[in-house]
Amino acid sequence: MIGLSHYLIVSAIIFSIGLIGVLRRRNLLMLFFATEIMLNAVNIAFAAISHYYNDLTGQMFAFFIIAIAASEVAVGLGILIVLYKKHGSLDLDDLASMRG
Amino acid sequence: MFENFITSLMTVEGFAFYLFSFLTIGLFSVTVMSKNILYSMTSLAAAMVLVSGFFFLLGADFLGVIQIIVYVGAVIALYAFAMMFFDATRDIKEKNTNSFVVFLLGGMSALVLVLMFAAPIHSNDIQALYPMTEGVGNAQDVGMVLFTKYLVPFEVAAVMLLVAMIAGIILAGKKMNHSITENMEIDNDAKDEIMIQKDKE
Amino acid sequence: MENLVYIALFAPFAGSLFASLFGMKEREIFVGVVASILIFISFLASALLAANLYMTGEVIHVRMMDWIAVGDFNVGFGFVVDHISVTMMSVVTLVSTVVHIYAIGYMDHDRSFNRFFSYLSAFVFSMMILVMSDNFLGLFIGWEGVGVCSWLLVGFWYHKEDKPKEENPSISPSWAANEAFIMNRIADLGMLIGIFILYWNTGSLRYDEVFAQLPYLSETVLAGAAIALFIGAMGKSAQFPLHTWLTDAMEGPTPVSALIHAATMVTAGVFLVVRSNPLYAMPEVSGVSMFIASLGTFVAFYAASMALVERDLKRIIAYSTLSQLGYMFAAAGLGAYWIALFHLAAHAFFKALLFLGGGNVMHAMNDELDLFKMGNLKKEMRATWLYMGFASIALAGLPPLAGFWSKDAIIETAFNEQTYILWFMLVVTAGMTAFYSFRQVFLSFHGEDRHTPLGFHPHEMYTFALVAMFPLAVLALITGWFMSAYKVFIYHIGESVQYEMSEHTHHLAIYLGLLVIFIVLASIAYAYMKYARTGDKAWKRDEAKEQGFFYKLLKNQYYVPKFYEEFITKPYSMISEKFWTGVDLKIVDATVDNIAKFFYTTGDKTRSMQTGNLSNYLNWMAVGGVILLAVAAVSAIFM
Amino acid sequence: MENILSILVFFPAVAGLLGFVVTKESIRAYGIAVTLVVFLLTLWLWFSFDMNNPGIQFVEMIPLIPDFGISYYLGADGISLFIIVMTALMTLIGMASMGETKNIKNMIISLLFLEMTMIGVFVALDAIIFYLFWELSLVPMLYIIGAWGGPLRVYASIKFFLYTFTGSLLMLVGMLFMAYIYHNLTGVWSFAVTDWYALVLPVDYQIWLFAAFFIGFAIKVPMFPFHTWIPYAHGQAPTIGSVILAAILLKMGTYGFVRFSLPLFPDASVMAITPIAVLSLIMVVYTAMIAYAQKDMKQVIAYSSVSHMGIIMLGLFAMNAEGLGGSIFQMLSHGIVSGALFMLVGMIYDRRHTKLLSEFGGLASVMPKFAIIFGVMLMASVGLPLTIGFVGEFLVLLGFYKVSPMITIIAGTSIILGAVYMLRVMKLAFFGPLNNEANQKLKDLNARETWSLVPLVAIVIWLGVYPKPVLEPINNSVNALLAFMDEKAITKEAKDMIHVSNSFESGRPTLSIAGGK
Repeated sequence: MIGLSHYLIVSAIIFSIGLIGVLRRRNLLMLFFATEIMLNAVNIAFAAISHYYNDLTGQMFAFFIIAIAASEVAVGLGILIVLYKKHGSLDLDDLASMRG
Repeated sequence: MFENFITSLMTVEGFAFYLFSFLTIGLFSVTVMSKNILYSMTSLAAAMVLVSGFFFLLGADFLGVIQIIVYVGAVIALYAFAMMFFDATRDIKEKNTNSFVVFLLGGMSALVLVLMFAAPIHSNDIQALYPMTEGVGNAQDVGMVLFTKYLVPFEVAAVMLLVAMIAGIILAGKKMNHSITENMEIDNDAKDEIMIQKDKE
Repeated sequence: MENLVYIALFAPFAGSLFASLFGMKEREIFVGVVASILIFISFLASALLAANLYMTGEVIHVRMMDWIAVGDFNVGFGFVVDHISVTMMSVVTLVSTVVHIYAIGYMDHDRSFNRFFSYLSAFVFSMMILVMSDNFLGLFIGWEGVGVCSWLLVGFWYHKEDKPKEENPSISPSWAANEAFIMNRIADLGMLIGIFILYWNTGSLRYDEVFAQLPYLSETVLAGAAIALFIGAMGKSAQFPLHTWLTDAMEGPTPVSALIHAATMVTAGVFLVVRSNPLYAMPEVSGVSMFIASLGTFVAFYAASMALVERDLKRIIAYSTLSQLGYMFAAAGLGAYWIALFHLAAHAFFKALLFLGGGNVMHAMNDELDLFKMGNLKKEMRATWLYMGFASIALAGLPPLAGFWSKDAIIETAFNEQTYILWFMLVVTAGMTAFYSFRQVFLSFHGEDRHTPLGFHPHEMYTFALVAMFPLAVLALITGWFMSAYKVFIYHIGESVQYEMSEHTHHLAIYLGLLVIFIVLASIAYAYMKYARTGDKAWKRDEAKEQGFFYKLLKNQYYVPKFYEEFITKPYSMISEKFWTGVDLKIVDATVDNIAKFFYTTGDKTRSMQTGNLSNYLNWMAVGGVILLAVAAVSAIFM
Repeated sequence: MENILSILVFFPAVAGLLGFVVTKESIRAYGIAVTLVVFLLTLWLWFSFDMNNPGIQFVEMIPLIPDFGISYYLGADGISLFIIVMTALMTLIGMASMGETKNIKNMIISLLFLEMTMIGVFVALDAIIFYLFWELSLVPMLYIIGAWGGPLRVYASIKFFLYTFTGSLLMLVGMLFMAYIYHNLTGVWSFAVTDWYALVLPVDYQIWLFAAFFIGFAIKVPMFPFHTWIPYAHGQAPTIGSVILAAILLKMGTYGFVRFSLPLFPDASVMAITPIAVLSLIMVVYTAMIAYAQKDMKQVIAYSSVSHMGIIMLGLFAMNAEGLGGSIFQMLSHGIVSGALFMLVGMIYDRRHTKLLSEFGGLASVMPKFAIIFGVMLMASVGLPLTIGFVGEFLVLLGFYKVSPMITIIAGTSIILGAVYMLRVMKLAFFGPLNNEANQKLKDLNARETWSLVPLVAIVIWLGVYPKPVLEPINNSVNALLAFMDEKAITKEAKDMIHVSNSFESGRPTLSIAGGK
């Protein structure tokens, strides 16, 4: 029977796929995709916990995460556009102006 | 371990769970691995739909719907526009970082997380803060809690979305009147000078 | 009587202050005269006090003001005029008066004439404090004050530059002054420890209170205090290990040598031992007293041996002082404190006379002191010749003069105490003393006239200086006769000072005396044969003998100064240099700077992490995340 | 007047502020006037000080942050009285003897601020106020060394600042922990030292707290391993900076020991006697030897002041009235003597612009007044009886002899080694022929220099001959402190090590070291 740990394992795997995406991608847009994946993984975990503990707070969190993710994407893409106009490319290596 | 895997496959929701999880993992890895931005975006959208499948499986139907509408609908749509904006037809040239480091890190974190979650959860009597009431639809339940206990966060989220919207518009809206892709060849700074002279005349 | 004590004490101080007013001005005769008069007043006061004490026998005890009062420690400036201090006071002030008057003549060509008198009077003031104080701390004030004044006076001609050791064994006046001061400080540390021992065990430092407590103290405490105080005495009276500074102190002007390094300062050590005679007379401390006696005898012999070959006039007299000090310590060590004190007084007179005579010779031969360059000076300097001859006879110890009575008594004490080795050494030293003192007289005044070919034309000293020396000659003659009267006078102070020869020695006294006189006369005759003859049998300097082992050994003072140089001064400066460059800069300072550098370099290295490239940051973030996860997992397992 | 101590602390600061409006020409006169007023105020303080009350007087208490127990709490007792007077005196004389320095206005103003912080440290009885002034005193000194110093001044000032600052941070941690314990035991917050006095701590707490305070004070003293900032600070500081640094700033460290470490942690202090004695021995002998190897005149005096501080540290841990009283008196004597010596070196530096001993020789014949004053100061520094230097050194060695004779004998060598390096300086600089032609036309001390040194010479001789007026209040307070420590000590060996002088035992006033609260 599918237990809570199954769901958590699945969300862990998805989360680490997102992580790999974040680390691997050079293109900023693809980076956004990866973050989306990670957020989804967390949502799954929240939903699973809320289901198995019969408690709505999990879902509440999931809702607010979705809200945040939406606004984050909006603002993120806005910034991306400005970046693109300025640098002409979305590649991370060219955007290394904030050097230490 | 293997036989109860088979038996759970027999049950409907067990099968659905494994189907969904297998598909989402596959699709998500496609978004992460693919060279072509189009493929990755579409696989992302598909995977998100399947994630909403999970929600339905877990009885969080309202959440599933929201997932589809907001996430898949809005977010992916935004990405689509954005992709269009960045002429994503060109294959993204990837200076792939030493993938060994990436996979090592990703793999390590996956391994640790899995091990942690795999361990038997010995939760001692965590009692639910807002217990789900039986016999009533999930949406009504969520609505009850959302608009009583979580009202303030809800309003704050609303304001946040508004701010995000305005920010998105302003950031993207600047200098909408000329298109980047046409005169890509002129150096960007030169463009700015031209613009400045134009404004002055 | 109170104000007589203060007059005796503060008259020299007033003289010194008065002279210091003109310190930087040109020579003023009246400064010298005023200073001498004030010293003379102090002498008169001391003589009156002595007479009063002789008549009434009541000791005057004056407490001027309290000085340091912390916790249980309460010490003040108190002055006592008892038999011991009054003897010292009169000896010191008398010799100082003579020396002051003499110095007016001697220093008349010196540019900083006034400054000299201020230092000399300050010296006499410190000596008076040392002698008159009623507690050990007051003694210590005088002790250090005398040390500083000797530093000032020995280094008086500070403008002379350092000469290599071969040319001038004491390098330069300022070097000699520093050596004297530092060596005295080494001994003063011993004295300080003695004072601490006495304070913590008796609760006070006043003589009467300390000596009253002595019977109740443990043996180790008594021995410790005795040894510590004797170390102080050793430094000041230049006994064996700390003696090299005395001969180098001859760099100072001759009146200084006469006053400080013959009569007063160097005898301070003997005074200390005599002053604390109850301590040294204790049975528990007999070992220390025996050590003092044997050290004294050794120093007497040791100094006399070095004087045999010395060419420098003043250094010979310095060695003879050292030798006579050895005698005094021998007497004090054997318990005959009053004989030591009496010899101290007698010695002060004829040794000062000898030194002043030497001063005349030095003045006449414009500062040339090498005996080999003099000879037959008696025809130009008849008076000085008489004075020095007379003083040498007293020094050698022939009957009518003072030297015989006091020195013979010491030799008798050595015999009486059955310490026959000491007795024998003292007798031999008496012979050697006679030989080297008359060698000096014959070499400079008799024999071939070696100085005229070298272009010296000596002239006699000013008459008033010679007249000033006359009282010393008289005293050198008559002091011996008052020995028994003095014995009665000094016995009043307490029975620990008293010392009587046993019946047995009384019978042999005459033979002992004759034996010593015979040896002395034999040595004088031998010296005459060797140095005083003229014509073909005149003394000629033969280089070969000078290369002899013993001659060179004695010439280099048994290589003790070289030993100090090689094994103390050089290693000290080398170690301190090593400490500074090695330890301080390289180790302690370097550690501090390295700690600072460590933070700087780590900061510098981590700077490379800030590449500005987003993915690097993400990687680092991921690494951090993984580590935290691992830690969480591990701690979850263990908790 | 009622709150004399606050006036004493804040008058120089306010005057410093007003200094900005004073014109450049008359700033020197203004500075001297202000420091003179402060000095007169301290004399008035000494005059109205009740000699036989060992407790704390002139107490002022205004709660600043009541719920944390931090209050503006000032007071002075026999121990701190004379250090305050000396602070005012040395600042006045230092300023009076200052030659023409560039932008003198800033110098005068920073000096006045420095004076405020220094007096603040010695009057503060609240740990936080003490800490505040302790840190503040670093800033003007950093500025003085950094702006007017020699070639390496920036390195020296930063090293000085950071070194002392890190030490005092540890001290702050100790203070906070102490307040925390006080809060646990009494339930109320308080940083007032007199409240802390009433606290009897278990021995291991005492050890840790003692260590924390020790680091802060040891760097300031400076004790052996932490002393390497002093040669740089003195080497690069201008004359006035060196004078104030040597005369007063070093005393803060030892004062801290007397005010905090000894009364608060008696048992830990007794346990610390041997390690500190060993450290002080190293300080005394090691730095005396280094002073002998120095080529630069000012470095010799810098290292000599470390050696003297070693003697003071020894006296502090002698645990008897003689040793403690001696070490407090030695603080005053070292302040005056080393202050004067630095001024003298400064004066010869103004003339020849070099401090190397090899450059000098035979100065006595061309500058007799200078040589005489240097001679007097040399004798005081070497500890000649009837000078101020002897009283302190003698009492310290006397006091520590009771603790351990062996260590005292080794520490006693300080009078020999002291004589060795000081006489070497005297011989190299003043005696010998005048062959360096630059020295031939040197002028002797002018009126300003002479009249700034003469008071110091007078004090050196006066306090050497008649130290009673200064020693008496010190004696009372030290006896009270030792009686208090003896009563408060828990461990047995602490009880019999602390030796309360029996003259105090008999006439024991009510033990009110806290004095009039």
